[in-house]
Amino acid sequence: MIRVQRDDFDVGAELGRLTGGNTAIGGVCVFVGLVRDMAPADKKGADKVGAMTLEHYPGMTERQLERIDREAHGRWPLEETLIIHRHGRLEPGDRIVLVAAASRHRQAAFDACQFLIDWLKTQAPFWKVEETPEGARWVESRASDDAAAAKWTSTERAATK
Amino acid sequence: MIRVQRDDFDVGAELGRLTGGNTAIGGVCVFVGLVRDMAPADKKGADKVGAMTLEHYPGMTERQLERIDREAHGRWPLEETLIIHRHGRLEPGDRIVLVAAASRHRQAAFDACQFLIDWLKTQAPFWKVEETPEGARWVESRASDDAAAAKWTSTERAATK
Amino acid sequence: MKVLYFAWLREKAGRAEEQVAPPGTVTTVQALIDWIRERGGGPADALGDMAAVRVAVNQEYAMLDHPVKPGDEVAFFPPVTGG
Amino acid sequence: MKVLYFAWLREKAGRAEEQVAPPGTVTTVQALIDWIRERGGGPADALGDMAAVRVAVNQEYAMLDHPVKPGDEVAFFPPVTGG
Repeated sequence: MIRVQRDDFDVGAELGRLTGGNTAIGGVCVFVGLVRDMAPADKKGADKVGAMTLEHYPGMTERQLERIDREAHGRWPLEETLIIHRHGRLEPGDRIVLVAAASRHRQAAFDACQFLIDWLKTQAPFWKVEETPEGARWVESRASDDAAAAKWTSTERAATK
Repeated sequence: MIRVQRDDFDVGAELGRLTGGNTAIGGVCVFVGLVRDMAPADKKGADKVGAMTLEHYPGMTERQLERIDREAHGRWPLEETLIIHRHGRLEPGDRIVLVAAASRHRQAAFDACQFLIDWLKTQAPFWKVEETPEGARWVESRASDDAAAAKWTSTERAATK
Repeated sequence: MKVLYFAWLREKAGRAEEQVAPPGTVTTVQALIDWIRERGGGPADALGDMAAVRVAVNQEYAMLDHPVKPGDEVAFFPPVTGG
Repeated sequence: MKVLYFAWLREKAGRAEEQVAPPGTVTTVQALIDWIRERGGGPADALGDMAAVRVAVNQEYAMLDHPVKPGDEVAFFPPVTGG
């Protein structure tokens, strides 16, 4: 299941709903992404430096998340999955994203969860703009995220060569 | 932090406490193990087949969990970790264990979380006895768990050879 | 044809979206980009360096040789930074 | 010396723990096991096949050649199945 929303979410309640009543589940792996404080360590107090706003592409976001979710179910024996991604203005410490994969087997839950966040990071159309002392700054994509996502396609690449 | 307890735990509240106030955290990876229903699929209703009891070795349990926790902090740049393990009688769907690792970096959170559960599974002195229609049955350890834990020692082995 | 701009491309383009009616010879993403560049203004600036731009046609990622036609929704945006 | 048994070893031994005072020649885990076996009864049955038994001395995993002395806590149990 996927959800794109402004509001915060309750991790415990979401997981309870996800796994409740399905006693075939042996484990659930969850990743929760938080807004990290990018402000210099010497800046403290109520400055609220480090807040950010997440813009997204309504319609395409849901479409890409659904696609990633389907792909995970095709690759691993999963009982349940959940992707929640927030948009709008967020402050340091706020939850941004939750991905969860529940399976009979621990390893499938871990692998699928990591796949979901790795792919979401490079495929889902979200953009972060940070509030800095020098003004708004669009966050640049990271090569490490591309590399993390690419590891999931290396087997297919090898297979088609 | 580690905890061994009979009582259930609230995943959302635990994670909130774990990451609250530390805005250096970029993500937290969590694994929650649940009691899987081992009863045949044709058995339904109030039979409560599949319940189990977790026995442990008080004192050694805490000592081994502390050791695993320290080891994770030595291997990865972690901001916070949490291990909660229940004992006593549990029914299908009940939470057994929670391991969580919070870090600036997603990959460290995932790797440490998987390390924690892999090692816990082979090092923490817990034993499951299942209630089956044929009576109590001690769960046997699985070779796959040993293999999962062994992968974390392979680099040291190679280094010392 | 509907064209969308996101993140800093939106700021550079000076608009979030626009309805465009390029000539019938514009049948690919690349041809659409060339047409927008010739037209000039903010959108031309936004698409100045395609190395940093991703394209979606009808909400699916697309390459520069992907076909476009009247009624399509074409979006330009930087590499994504969600999660 | 305190000896503990867990899980099915506890059931087979017929006890969860016992205080034992083996002779001074019992200075290793292996020697303690041999002494328990000679003594007979449930604990001897529990330690019949050490292939399925793990040992801890003072709450740390130990090998069969690990030293034991009066006052130590020695535990015997099957491979763990928690998590």
